[in-house]
Amino acid sequence: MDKKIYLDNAATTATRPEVVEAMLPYFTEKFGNPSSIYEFASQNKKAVTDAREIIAKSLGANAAEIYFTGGGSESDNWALKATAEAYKEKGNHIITSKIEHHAILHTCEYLEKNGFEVTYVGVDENGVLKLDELKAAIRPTTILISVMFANNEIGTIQPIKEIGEIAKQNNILFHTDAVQAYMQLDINVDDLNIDMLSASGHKINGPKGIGFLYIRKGVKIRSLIHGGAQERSRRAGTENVPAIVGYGKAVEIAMDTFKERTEKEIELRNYLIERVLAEVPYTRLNGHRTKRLPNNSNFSFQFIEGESLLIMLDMKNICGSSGSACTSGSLDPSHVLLAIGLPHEIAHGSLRLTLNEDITKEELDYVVTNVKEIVDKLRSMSPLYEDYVKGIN
Amino acid sequence: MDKKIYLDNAATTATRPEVVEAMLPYFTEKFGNPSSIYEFASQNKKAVTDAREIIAKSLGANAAEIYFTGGGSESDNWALKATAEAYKEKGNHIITSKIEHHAILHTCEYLEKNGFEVTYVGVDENGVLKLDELKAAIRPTTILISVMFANNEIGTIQPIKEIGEIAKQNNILFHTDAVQAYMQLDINVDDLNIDMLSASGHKINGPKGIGFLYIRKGVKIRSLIHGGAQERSRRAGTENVPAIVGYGKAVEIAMDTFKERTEKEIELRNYLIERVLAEVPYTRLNGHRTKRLPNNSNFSFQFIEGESLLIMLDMKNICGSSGSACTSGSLDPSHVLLAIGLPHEIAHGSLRLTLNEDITKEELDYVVTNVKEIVDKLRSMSPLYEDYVKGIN
Amino acid sequence: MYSEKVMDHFTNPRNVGEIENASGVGTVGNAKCGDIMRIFLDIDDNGIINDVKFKTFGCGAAVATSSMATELVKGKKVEEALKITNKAVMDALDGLPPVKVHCSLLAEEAIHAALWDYAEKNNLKIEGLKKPKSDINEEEEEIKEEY
Ligand SMILES: Cc1ncc(COP(=O)(O)O)c(C=O)c1O
Ligand SMILES: Cc1ncc(COP(=O)(O)O)c(C=O)c1O
Ligand code: FES
Ligand code: FES
Repeated sequence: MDKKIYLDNAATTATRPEVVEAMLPYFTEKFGNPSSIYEFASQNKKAVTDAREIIAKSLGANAAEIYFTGGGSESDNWALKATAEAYKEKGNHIITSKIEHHAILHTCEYLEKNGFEVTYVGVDENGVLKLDELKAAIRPTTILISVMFANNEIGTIQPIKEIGEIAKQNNILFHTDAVQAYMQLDINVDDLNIDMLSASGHKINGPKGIGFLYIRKGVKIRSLIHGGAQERSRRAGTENVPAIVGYGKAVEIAMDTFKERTEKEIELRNYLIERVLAEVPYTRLNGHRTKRLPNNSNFSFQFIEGESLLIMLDMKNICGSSGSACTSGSLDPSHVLLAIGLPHEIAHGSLRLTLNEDITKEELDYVVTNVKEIVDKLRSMSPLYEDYVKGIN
Repeated sequence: MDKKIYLDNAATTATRPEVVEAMLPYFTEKFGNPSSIYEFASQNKKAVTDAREIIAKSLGANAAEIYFTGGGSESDNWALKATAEAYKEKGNHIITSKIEHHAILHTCEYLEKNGFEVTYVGVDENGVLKLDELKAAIRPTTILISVMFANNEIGTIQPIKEIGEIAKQNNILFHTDAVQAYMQLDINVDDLNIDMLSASGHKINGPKGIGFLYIRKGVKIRSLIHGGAQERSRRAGTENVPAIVGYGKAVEIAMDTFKERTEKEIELRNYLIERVLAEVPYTRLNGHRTKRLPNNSNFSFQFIEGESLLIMLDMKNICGSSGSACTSGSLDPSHVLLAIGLPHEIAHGSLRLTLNEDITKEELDYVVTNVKEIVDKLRSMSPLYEDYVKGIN
Repeated sequence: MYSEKVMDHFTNPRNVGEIENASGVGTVGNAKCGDIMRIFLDIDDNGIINDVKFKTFGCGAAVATSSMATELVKGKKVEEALKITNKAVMDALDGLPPVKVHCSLLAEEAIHAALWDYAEKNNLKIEGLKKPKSDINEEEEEIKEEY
């Protein structure tokens, strides 16, 4: 295939042309600083307000509860560090999961170095949080539960409603990293008892370098980035108007297409999963079979290694990933795959393919054919496969 | 004049069309996540590397010393908080100036609440840091001196070389907020003994939501935003490739045009300053007459109030500001104008006009005419002016 | 990310496979990333390596260095083969990204392990050959990232 088949939409997505279109005037013409007093800039203030309202509406929140940030990582850092600071009188204990994104895990490690205690709750073999373990972890000093809405690697959707209820019953704040879930799943912050929620523009065909943190009214806030009075004095820095406008547009489109888009993705995803599992031996699906993000598939092919697989797929114009995009430069096997109980060598042979609604069945057929061929080829070179075959013969 | 005359370039600038042009392919076509392994994304990694090199070169730094951030405020927060954390064993004292941007001042206040001590060194009537006071403030526990390169309100350029030497002699780190100075003044981090330097894209006709922190090799670093391995594991978050590319382009252009542009701005600025001072009575220039940013002018018109002036100028299609853009929403008189010794009521009547090289003399003539008229009109309404006139008569 | 030579040896690896009744077989694993390499040597009575094959479970760099290492030792005397360092393999591949340097150690160690096996089987003592480690640990520690 000449055309590139991009199956790494969990890493980042293409910005939609309509989004770029919406942004363009705010670069060269309506470039004013929204904090300025003159008419020329007040139109930009309005543009920011409009985007904030679109986003608030998408979550069943109020516009005043949406704070724009520089991306998902900043939102995650902010939620955890601000809560730690604002509620440290109440307690120093935080609960999270073993399969969070590094933006949460490394922030927790930082907090641990600074007098906080963190419990990392485990997940079952499908990547679903163990609610019993969560309940047992609660202490009188617990100030925050932070559990991601859906996992970026294996796509598993967490029992957010149950977690929200547990948090509420125990009078503990609940933050969720919804960077992957936002606009892929239906989210209402009130129904789910969510107090804080992180999201990122570039995961939903919006621009990079923009995200938001939803903070429920009443939650005590501290700043992560101090300075000017932007974002109601909570997040300093000249507003990134073009990106905010683009983000608003991306959310608007994602809302409009929600049902059709996610249904189509689920169908395509299931087709891909079924074919791969049926046609490639010694293969397992990582993550929950049904409680998973519409666009996520993640396989482990025994006896082979992921990077080799990715490079060979790349030569066939197929873009995939082997673990979180942020860590693919690292040599450690994914902490998520280890947390669901995979042994190291099986975690090594993982492939994440995350699709979008524009992928066709024909393209997926081409992908399956190539995955099969490449896995075969790599297995024929693998000492582990050799041992296995000799062992069973 | 039908055309808007934008004289608030210190608040933000128009993104250049060439910059937008350079960014565009990275939204919809080359949208890949630079951390990904496939060829399609490695071109983006290269684009980021190229921009980093352009910026490093502009400062006489190494590419590995440039860390991209979400803007000037984040860079300032990062520099101060990271130094505080990394050097707290050495000491808990920080020195800064009374006229820093809020991104520095509010971060210092935050640090004061967290066990650090901060000395705010004063400035003379022109806004130049008092070096004697700086020297006297140094303690064995001083870990950082942070003084802005040039002030955003009154344009005064600080004696950075001298400050750098003092810092070096005393083995203290030196950070400078160069958000206003970068690409308006010649900066070489080695010549000036600068250890850390903050800058922001949108102040130099680049995009909003992007900035960088220069951190000299050898300086101990801690992250402000924890998470993925981006920016050599120092600043997490999917790289904002379009903005980074646009920033690189903006710096490239600003370097190419440097001499011609700044000379032209200085000429225009001087023309404006001289006419206003000569033709509007009871007016003073704030900031140093010559050691000032090429594009900055800042006046105080006695007996009148800034907001009224701004609105009336706006009605004549002239965009100006009365103090830092970030604070123009606030009601407090500018801390910078108070620090140079202006009484409250004079600080109130300030007007900052910051130009760019595309402004014409004719436009400035129009501005002067209107300033004169409006100041006259406001004075005729002012009880202070009435008292004054009665007093001298 | 990889040089053309690396990509060439990765996509068309030379000498993949097994040798039945090999003179020496060496398998080494890499604790750092969990990868495994196995080298088969066919050595004649004059101590010349007549044939060599490999199997590798690892990244592109691991496969390419295996392939290049087999090319470099083929036809060489045992003593010469012993002198082939990971650096020589990397140079022959026009270099590797810094994070992949450790993969080339795997190739060097696998050859040594196969030679050790050959020496043991034939009761030989080969000058300069040390008992192979079962795990290859990275020699140049990367800059430890602090958080
Ligand atoms: C001197 C100075 N420092 C910091 C900043 C903050 O930069 P940004 O708004 O891009 O975060 C500004 C501009 O607002 C500034 O003028
Ligand atoms: C679950 C999750 N959280 C946080 C992030 C960080 O988002 P960003 O890279 O936009 O900062 C990502 C994506 O990388 C993610 O998938
Ligand atoms: S009188 Fe309105 S702000 Fe002062
Ligand atoms: S062999 Fe493991 S990274 Fe190369």
